[in-house]
Amino acid sequence: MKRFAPIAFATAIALFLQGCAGWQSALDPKGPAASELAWLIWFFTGLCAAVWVLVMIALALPLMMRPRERAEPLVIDADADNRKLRVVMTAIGLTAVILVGLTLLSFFANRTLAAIGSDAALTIRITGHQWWWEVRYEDATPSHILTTANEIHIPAGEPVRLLITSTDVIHSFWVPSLSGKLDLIPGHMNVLDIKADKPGVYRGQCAEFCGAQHANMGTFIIAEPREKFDAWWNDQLQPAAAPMSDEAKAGEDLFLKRPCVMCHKVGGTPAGGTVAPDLTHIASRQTLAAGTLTMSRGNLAAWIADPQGIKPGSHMPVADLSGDELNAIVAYLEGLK
Amino acid sequence: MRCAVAVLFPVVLMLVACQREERDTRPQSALGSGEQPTPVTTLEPGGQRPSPTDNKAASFEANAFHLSEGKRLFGWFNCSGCHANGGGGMGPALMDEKWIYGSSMESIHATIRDGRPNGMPSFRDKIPDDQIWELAAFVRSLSGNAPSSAAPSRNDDMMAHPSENRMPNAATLGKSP
Amino acid sequence: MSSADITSERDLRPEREASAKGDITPERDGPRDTGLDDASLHRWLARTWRTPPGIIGALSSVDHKVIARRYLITAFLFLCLGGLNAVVMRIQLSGPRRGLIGPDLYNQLFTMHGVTMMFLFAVPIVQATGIYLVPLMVGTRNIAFPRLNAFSYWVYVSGGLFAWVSFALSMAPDVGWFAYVPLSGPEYAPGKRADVWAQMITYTEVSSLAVAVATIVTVFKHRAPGMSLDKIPLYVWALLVTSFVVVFAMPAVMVTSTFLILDRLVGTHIFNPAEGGDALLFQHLFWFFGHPEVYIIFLPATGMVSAIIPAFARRPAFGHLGLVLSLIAVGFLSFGLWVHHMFATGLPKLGASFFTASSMMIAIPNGVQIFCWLATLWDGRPVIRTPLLFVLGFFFIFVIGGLTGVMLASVPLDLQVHDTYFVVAHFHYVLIGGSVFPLLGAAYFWFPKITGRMMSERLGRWHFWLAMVGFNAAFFPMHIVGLWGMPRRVYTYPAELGWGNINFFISAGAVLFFLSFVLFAFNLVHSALRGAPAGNNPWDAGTLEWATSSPPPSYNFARIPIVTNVEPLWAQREALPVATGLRVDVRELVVSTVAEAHPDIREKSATPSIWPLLAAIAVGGTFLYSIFTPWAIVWGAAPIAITLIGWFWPKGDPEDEE
Amino acid sequence: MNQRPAMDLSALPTFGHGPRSPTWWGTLGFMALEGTGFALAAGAYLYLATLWPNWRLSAPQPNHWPGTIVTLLLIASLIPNHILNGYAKQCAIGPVRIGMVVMSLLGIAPLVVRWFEFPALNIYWDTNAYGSMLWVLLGLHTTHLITDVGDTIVLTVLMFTHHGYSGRRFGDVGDNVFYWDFVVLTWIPIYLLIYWLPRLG
Repeated sequence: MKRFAPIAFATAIALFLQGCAGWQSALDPKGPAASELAWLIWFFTGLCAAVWVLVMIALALPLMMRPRERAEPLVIDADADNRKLRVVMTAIGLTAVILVGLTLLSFFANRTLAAIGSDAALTIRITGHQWWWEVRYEDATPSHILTTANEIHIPAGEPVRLLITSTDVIHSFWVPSLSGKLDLIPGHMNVLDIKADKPGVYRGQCAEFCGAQHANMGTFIIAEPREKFDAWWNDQLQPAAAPMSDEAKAGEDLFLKRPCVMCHKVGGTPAGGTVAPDLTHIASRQTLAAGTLTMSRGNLAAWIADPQGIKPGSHMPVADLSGDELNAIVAYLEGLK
Repeated sequence: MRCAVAVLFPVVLMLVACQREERDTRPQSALGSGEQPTPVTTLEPGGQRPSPTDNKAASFEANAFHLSEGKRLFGWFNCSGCHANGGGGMGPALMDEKWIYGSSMESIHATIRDGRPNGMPSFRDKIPDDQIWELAAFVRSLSGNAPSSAAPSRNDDMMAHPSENRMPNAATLGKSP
Repeated sequence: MSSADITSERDLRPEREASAKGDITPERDGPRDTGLDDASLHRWLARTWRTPPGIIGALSSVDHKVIARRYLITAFLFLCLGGLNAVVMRIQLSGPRRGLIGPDLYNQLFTMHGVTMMFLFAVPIVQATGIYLVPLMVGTRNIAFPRLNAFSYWVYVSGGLFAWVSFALSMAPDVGWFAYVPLSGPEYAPGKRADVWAQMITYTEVSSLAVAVATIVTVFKHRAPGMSLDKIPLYVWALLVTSFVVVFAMPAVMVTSTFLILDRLVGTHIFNPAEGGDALLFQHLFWFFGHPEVYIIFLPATGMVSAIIPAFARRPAFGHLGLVLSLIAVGFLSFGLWVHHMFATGLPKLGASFFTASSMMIAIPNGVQIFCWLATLWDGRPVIRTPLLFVLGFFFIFVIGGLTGVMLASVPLDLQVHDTYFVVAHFHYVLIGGSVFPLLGAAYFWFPKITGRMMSERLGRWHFWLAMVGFNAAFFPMHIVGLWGMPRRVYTYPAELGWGNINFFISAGAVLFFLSFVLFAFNLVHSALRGAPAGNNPWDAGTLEWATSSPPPSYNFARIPIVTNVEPLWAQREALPVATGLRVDVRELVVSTVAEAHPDIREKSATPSIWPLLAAIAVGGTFLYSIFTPWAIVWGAAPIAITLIGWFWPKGDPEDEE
Repeated sequence: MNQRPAMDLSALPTFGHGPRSPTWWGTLGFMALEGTGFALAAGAYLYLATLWPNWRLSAPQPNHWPGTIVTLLLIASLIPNHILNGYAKQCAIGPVRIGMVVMSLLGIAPLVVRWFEFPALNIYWDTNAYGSMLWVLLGLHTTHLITDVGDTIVLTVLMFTHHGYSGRRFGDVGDNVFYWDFVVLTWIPIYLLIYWLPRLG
């Protein structure tokens, strides 16, 4: 054990250093909530490591220092036991003090977290589906309510209020570098306030087991400067771009004639399905299939041709399309900026 | 004798279970298209023709996963818009034992795929074939035709009717006690 | 032995005894052990207490040692199966986007891993150890309600088979061992997979509950004369507290799984928010069981540690009373923490803070135990043998698990690590460190008692170091990958998140850890066949199980010992005081008073019977059938009633009649 | 190990009544776990009732009369139950036989009335969660009622055979009395929950 401890520590530290640059890491905070939590994690870890080392020393000493084994088990030195009793009582007292301290610490951290979103101007409703995120920007004017999927744009440096719920099973919304997680529960509405300090792309993913494709239920929070966010928001409110090329025009026709139209919505066309992600501006997103594939012509074609190979069990069926039909639909979708 | 039962029982159980619990999400072309000439009537001169079945229909009908997928699609594709949860509205009721165009899987599949006069649209290109089979299997389960060990249970919604696995058996449906 | 020998012995004790009650016929009397010499005493008792020969005889056995052995072997097999599940999962996760297995199989694998380890390995094996050791440690001849004990084994083994046959049929539950609704509910879990979970859980918990009741009554009423509450061995205390936790926690999971199958099968709306139910109710009920479950697995292990440390530190445990009180405190507090599994569900903040405080508080009694053990080890140099090595490994690992548990108790911190690999690491440190390592130590410690042979010390040390390295290599990096954002229960992960290398390392450690168990299995088999003979008390330990031969005879003790010290064998080095006056021609044992253990009644213990097996078959068939139709309960009632009547109806044995 | 006889147990009785007997403690253990089951089911009901402000979910009130009759029958049965217990302690076979017959009949009577309780709930188990919980609570208690009445009847038959006249059997009668008390006492809170709590809302 003694031999092993240093190895474990060296490995641990090496691995830590390697991974701190993570993209979806609680140790790489990019917002006030995650910073508070990262500090809390490091503080707890340090304290716990110290306690652990002390216990290990207390364990190792008798193994190394005591000269001989006891002969008669029932002959006990009462004075020694009394001294030990004092040590044990002190240790228990210290434990209690540490625990009370940690309880208070986590209580105050909780209050700090609760204060983050008190003046949020933007409210976004996030609805979990098997296995994608519906994102709706609330607005008092009905025509300004904006619906998109999987990628959440927010203005950097401003607190944003997320109202989260689910229509099927329980999911959990978690973007580690911005905030802790919160569950999406059918029949309940939870509130999560987030704030990104700086512009950037922060990955998150579903953290509550939700069925076959729980592993591929990613999301992105894209924090942008206010003016860029406003521009994005205005773009997204527009109906879908009209197809530019002949191929894309054919693709639109096919989109409306083939299975796509049964589930998906493209604003400004008769396609109005609400049970699958809104595709009005799909080409403006960075990823496909809830963070599973990066957005590219090839990936779009692959996803449409064989969704069950990429996300087995997902609700996107294999549509029986010819190569030309597939190309046309991809061309059409690519134009939906 | 007892040995034979002891050996056979798990085997039978295994075969039944495998079929019921499999979850194939890619098209099952190995089973054939399942397409059959679908007559509007079963009346034929010279006695009744055996009803056409093949593996495809059977593999969908007895499979719990496909039935539940059919149930989901029934809601997603707004079949209730006309058939109102199976009770009937603008379109005919699906929960009784009356079938205008035949009660077999193949007939229901053909109805959804090709449409029928008086309002049932054709979904030929709009729904992939396997999903049509799933819908057909679910529609049959609405009147208690699916094995109750595979039929879907209630949804997490307001209750519209008893769940499909608690439907009275098709044979007794519609006959007053 | 011929029957003529027996009749000749009968004449030795013609003493007759008038019953205390005037109203009832005097007891038919038989020979007593009072004046018998050792050889004839052994012949009498061996004939009275033996398990009948033949297959039917073996299936009828009610000997707690026979049943415990079966339990232990079965649980070990389930451990291997669950471990294989884990290895397959780890191979799938050893690299990003690996295509070895798809989500459908993976979800069944991790569900079966959890269900197997929790319900078919951990709880049964700690209870089985108790079934073997508690009657020996309290100095009695059999467990209370021996037939109930046999019944619970059959229930357990058939429940385990039920789950694993379902798995072979691709019908295993795929909704996680916690099976949250709505995912496991009627709408989102088609087929019978979730029903298999629900009924298998309910069914195997029947067995745990039965064993718990039998253990409680054994400790309360069957203790050897003189073993007052303050002289009960710590291991027995641990099992007693555990059994109480089982009695009050397990009904919660039975209620949960019954509600679930009612929702699925007959369309109730208990968890349906659209009709007045609630999905979170499931989580409250489940974790009201689920958190105490951890302590059900952990507390017996602390008992094992409390038994092993004194034997090798060569002194009674330091702070005996403190250890007992902290066991009881942990048992109570374990019911007040369940909400810390639900911090991410968005419960009101103030309520959550209360559960932070209560979760922190349970660290205090656990700390008391750790400090008392350390203080015990601080007297002289401990004797380092394999059992103690595993206990030292327990300290190394479990303290880490306990400390990360303190981290998880903090609401805000939990929000970052909940449902990530950090939690996976935490509870494997707690459960493997806190329970499996002591169990392995216990295996080396009590193997000589069970088989009469020592386990190989050399292989034992290899096993220990392989397990230590494998375990820490597999689970320590999980803390880190969890903080890097890797959630639990994912069948794959994208390459660009940079989790590939560390997961490969984890998988390698997991394989190593699995191999350590292969070595252990080899050591078990090898030592059982070839090990050095052990003698009665190879470790010179102080509790009563070491007073009898190894392996113990069917009747445990030729004469019931009298207890004067918490370590009776250390206090009475020359000769153990014993009680006499029990009949040897029937299965008589001593019933004593609850607090002082004054001998009170000479009661007859039940004889072997095939009916518990038949009852288990009837109950099992009913449960199996009930995943298809609720009418199973009605049709199953008749065979259950018949087998139970067969079980309890007197057969004319003297044991039944008096 | 050497042994030194130090105590003679031959004068001890061979059976005991009440807390002296292990069976009594076993019965108590099963009562504890079943009681926990009742408490959790009741807790689940109260949880849902407090969660939804419009609890009873516009269902009609249950008709309490069959339930009230069952309650009165059960409470009344406690008197002969404890008289029987006294005879069992005295090992008086004649009165015990009569008492067991009486208790069997007093067990069957509430079971018959119980049959009419289910329709008197005025709701089905699959109508909504309120109906589900009512059926669950009533079903849970009915299961206990049926098993205990079955147990009582079997024991009654046993007491009339030649096996009946033994100390162990009288102990069994005592435990049966004990368990019947449990079945009666658990019914009272469930009765209040099913029939009187909805009247408050």
